Amino acid sequence: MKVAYFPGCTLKTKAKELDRYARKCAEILDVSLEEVEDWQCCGGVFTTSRDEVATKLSSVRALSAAKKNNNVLVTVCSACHNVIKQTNYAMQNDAEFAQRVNNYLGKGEEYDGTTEILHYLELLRDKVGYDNVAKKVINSLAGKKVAAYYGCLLLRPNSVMHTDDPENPTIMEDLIRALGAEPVIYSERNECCGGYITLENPEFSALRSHKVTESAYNSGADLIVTACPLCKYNLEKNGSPIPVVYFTELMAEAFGVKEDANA
Amino acid sequence: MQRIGVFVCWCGSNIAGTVDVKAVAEALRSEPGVVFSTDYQYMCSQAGQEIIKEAIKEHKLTGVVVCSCSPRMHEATFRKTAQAAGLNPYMVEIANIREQCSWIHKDMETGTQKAIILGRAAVAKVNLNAPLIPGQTPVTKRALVIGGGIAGIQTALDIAEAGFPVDIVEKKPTIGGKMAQIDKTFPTLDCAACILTPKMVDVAQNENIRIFSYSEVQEVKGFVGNFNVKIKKKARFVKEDVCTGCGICTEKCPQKKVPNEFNLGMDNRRAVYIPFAQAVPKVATIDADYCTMLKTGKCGLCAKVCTAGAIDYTQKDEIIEEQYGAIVAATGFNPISLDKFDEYAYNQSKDVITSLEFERLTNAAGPTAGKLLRPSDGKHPHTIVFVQCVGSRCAACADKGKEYCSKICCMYTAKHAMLTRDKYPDTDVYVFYIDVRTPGKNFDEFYRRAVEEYGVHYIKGMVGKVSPQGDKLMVQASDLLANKQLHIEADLVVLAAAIEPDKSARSIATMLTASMDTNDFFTEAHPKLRPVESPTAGVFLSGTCQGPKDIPETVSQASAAAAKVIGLLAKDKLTSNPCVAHADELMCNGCSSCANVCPYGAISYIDKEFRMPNRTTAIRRVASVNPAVCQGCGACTVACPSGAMDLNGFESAQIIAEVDAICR
Amino acid sequence: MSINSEYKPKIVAFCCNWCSYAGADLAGSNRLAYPENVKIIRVPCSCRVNPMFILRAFQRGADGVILCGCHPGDCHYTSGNYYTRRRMALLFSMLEYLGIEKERTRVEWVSAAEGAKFAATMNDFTQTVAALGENKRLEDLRCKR
Amino acid sequence: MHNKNDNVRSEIIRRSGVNPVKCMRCGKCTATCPAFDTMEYHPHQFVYMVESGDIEPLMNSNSLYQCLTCFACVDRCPRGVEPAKLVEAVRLEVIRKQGANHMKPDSIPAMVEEDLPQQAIVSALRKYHK
Repeated sequence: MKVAYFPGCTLKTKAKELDRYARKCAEILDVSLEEVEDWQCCGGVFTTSRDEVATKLSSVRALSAAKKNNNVLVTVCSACHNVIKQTNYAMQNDAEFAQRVNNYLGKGEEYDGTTEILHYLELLRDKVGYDNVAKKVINSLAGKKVAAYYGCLLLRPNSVMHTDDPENPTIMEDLIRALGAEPVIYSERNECCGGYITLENPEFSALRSHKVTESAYNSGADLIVTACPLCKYNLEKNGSPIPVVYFTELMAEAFGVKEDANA
Repeated sequence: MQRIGVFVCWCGSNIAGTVDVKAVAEALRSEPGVVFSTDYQYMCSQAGQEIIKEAIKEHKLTGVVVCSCSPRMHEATFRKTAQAAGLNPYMVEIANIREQCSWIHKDMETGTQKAIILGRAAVAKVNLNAPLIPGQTPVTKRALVIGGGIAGIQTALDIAEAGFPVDIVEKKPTIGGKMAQIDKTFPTLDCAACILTPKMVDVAQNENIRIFSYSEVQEVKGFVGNFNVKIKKKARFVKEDVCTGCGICTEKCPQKKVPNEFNLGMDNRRAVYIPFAQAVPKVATIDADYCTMLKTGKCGLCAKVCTAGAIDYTQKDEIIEEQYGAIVAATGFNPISLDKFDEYAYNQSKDVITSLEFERLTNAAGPTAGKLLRPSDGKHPHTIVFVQCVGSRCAACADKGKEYCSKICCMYTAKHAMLTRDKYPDTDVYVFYIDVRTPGKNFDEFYRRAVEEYGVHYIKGMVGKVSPQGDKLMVQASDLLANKQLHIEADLVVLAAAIEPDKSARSIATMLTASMDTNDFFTEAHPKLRPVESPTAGVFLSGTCQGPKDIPETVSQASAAAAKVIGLLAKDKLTSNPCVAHADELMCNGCSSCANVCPYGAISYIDKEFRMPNRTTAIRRVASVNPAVCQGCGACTVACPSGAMDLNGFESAQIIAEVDAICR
Repeated sequence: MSINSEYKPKIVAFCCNWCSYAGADLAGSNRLAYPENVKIIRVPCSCRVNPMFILRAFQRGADGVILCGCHPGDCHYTSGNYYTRRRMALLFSMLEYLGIEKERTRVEWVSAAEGAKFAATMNDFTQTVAALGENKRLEDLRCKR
Repeated sequence: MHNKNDNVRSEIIRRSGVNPVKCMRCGKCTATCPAFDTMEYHPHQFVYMVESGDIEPLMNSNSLYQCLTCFACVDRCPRGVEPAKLVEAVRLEVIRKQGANHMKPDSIPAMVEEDLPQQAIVSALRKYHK
């Protein structure tokens, strides 16, 4: 299976493990991730205003580029996924906005909103299948209690994202189960870590992150997995009592391709 | 050619004030077909009616035009007058020269001119009128009530009391419905079972009532007065007439792990069960999904212990066919599923419950014998949070909740909060509300008592998230009046889930050709003036299947529906409105266009033999309108591509004649 | 009839018996005036109105035809006004194609309680039609007396 | 309600695509907001104040920069009002004015720690800077 792949800027610098293991695991699962040429930063957050056009062009270009690869665009960073998916939704549902965007793109490059945008987790669930993921497990993670941390961007707004039930998601838990580990359900898994507010109000984001890690820890988790570099940063920086890793790292470990040394 | 009489009414000065009635009478005298024309002060008076009667006889009138007030006012009066003089009542037409003319125009010249034109149109129409004779159909003097909750029970009792036989079809093994699950009723706080179960016994003992429990309506054919219904009596593997309801089988059955639906799955029952002690009929039922004997052929313990010999593992579903004159839908409601509202953690914690579950937890016959204990650990909760409007008034989420107000939640939540504080004064009770809606007799007083006398904390705001943490539930909520976000450590959270019509209602509505709204509530024939009738003749509505209702309202509506049924069954023959559609068989090509638009299913097709040239015959499929079912809307007349369909009293030719008369 | 300041268009209004006719009655009992050139024809339901009737009216010299029924969802016969809405959408677009100004035809929902709306609608419709002048295109001059 | 803010109000409503009249004042947005404690005006107040045209206090409030854009209020609102989009629309009204950027690129290096992901800086700039 060939799909277009949008890594995003953080994955090229601070979140290399998220990217590297995503690629390695995809190889094992016979998915070929074709990196979009000349991709640009998604912008980090989606501006909900209908009159913000320029900031959404990079996402539209990435969506458009996926045409070469079965019209499927895969992201692995939650933030990129959120931005690109919301942009795609706006292109499909707001004709005025779509018109303005296409005016920027120039003749012949118009984008019609038909690309399917999938998060790596959705790719695993809906295209590869968790049964097939389970078949590739070499080192079963049996006995490990893993807390999935969704944060906000992967799930909300649900009317656009449709990733999973935003109040009781299972997409990461099902992956954890497929890898042989035991998922831990805790109430803060879909609440915000503080996000970019860490830049100007670190105390506040520390408060939010504490709530999350405490909730996971108290529910008996050994480990937190996430799909978002900023979530990982916030949780770790604010003293998570348990390790926080990317879900791709957990997969790599189960597939036996995780490198021991710290990358 | 008709012989038409024109009668122009002055209506005192109401008409004569702005219309020169004499000029109108004079002008209409020269219209085609008119042989007599006159005017009088009050045509509707005794003397006025005499004038009409005498003119009919003296001038051998075949048609009458009365220029007077709206036909909605006195059409029936003048039809009776004509009938008394031996004229077919449908030969009368009214020209509305009061509401449509004299009352809205000030100028005599203008008014008179318009009145003449309106009269002219009526004369043109009468020229094409034909005598109509209302059809008559016999009435089967038996009623069917679908649903055996308090609505169905009350309707059946009232109909039976009037002397007519009634059958109740209930899909569960017992009648009683939701009210049987409720602990106490607001605002009087009498015990629901104490007022319901005697009624259930009355039903069982009433000679006019038959109960088909564990049964479903499978097919409905026919029309008002003459419904033919197939009822499926599901196999309960117990002979109903032999079982004594002693309950030994339900104690001995080894299959103990069946979720007890009567207690909403909060405890277990056996595979053979009687839903509750006061069940009617008090007969055991074997749950085929769990019975070891039925699944594997090994066990048979219940048959061994049954001294009456009532167990029959070979029982099959049975189809009963019966005739009814009237059908009452009383299919009731259910709380909605809360799967999509997991911000309240209903699926994540046993201690987040619905209000109906709360009823069972406080009911002496419930899983905790009436002690308020947490489902998770059986401990007494000290802080309880009630959340109102869970899924009600939810416009953003058609797939999640309901746009309407469920109406009963404010009151039962006040009841729950009050009873909790009454029985367990050491418990803190919070109620989060958007609005408290208490229109009803003694309702607001009741709610205020909960606040003022029982110390329930009512907070204007909503709960945003419930987080299970250890054995506590962290409730994050808003207090809008204080402009605060609250964090309450609760032991139990009770959700006032929206209510929705029972899922079976839609298929029943389809069978009855009764219409439903977008929420699957049955629609009334008229929302104000005919609230217990469905638009389909002979089908009546009782209880929450028509919209959210509390018990007193349900019972009133149930009795009202019964009164309508009694009124129908008391007739020996039904006289139908003769202004119905009819098909010209020679023109009809059997295309089904008419049947497709008919909202009542009044049109069927028959094969008819037609004489063809050279003494041959041919059989063609042609439309046939059942005049007892047709309501005379005329949708079919326009849909018919060949112009074969027409409507009595509003024939195309008549309307065209009116158009021509107006445009002349 | 020539177009002058006294020009009064001929208007035929079809009203359903249950809502709009009752609405017209209410306009009358509240003495809410509307032009005398509006003449009402009572039909059981707006869905009884055959497009043929409307063509007939234009052929016979009507200048405007308005069709009033119960509000969507309130039809006495459950769904009649939905049929009306669809049928008239088709008819009106055909009339427009034939060169009949679309302002000459109208469908309005008037409930039994909306006497004021009935009068206002008729006033507005008459004004609109009057501004268009006489209907010449569909009138069959052979029908003229 | 006709006051001098009518233009701003209609611009905010147009830009956000939010119709504040749909609000039934249940307060679920405020109940759900993780940034409640740091805010002067809370989500339900944003909705009400935009509805009534009382927008100036919002524009002068630091609450504009406390919203995490976590969309919890958007998802949980029973009426589909989407308060987060209103917050953003009001914020844009402020930072689109010349020199009114809430965060200046020059001030960023001081805030940045070594392992802070780019994502945080990009997002913050996108939200606070024009």
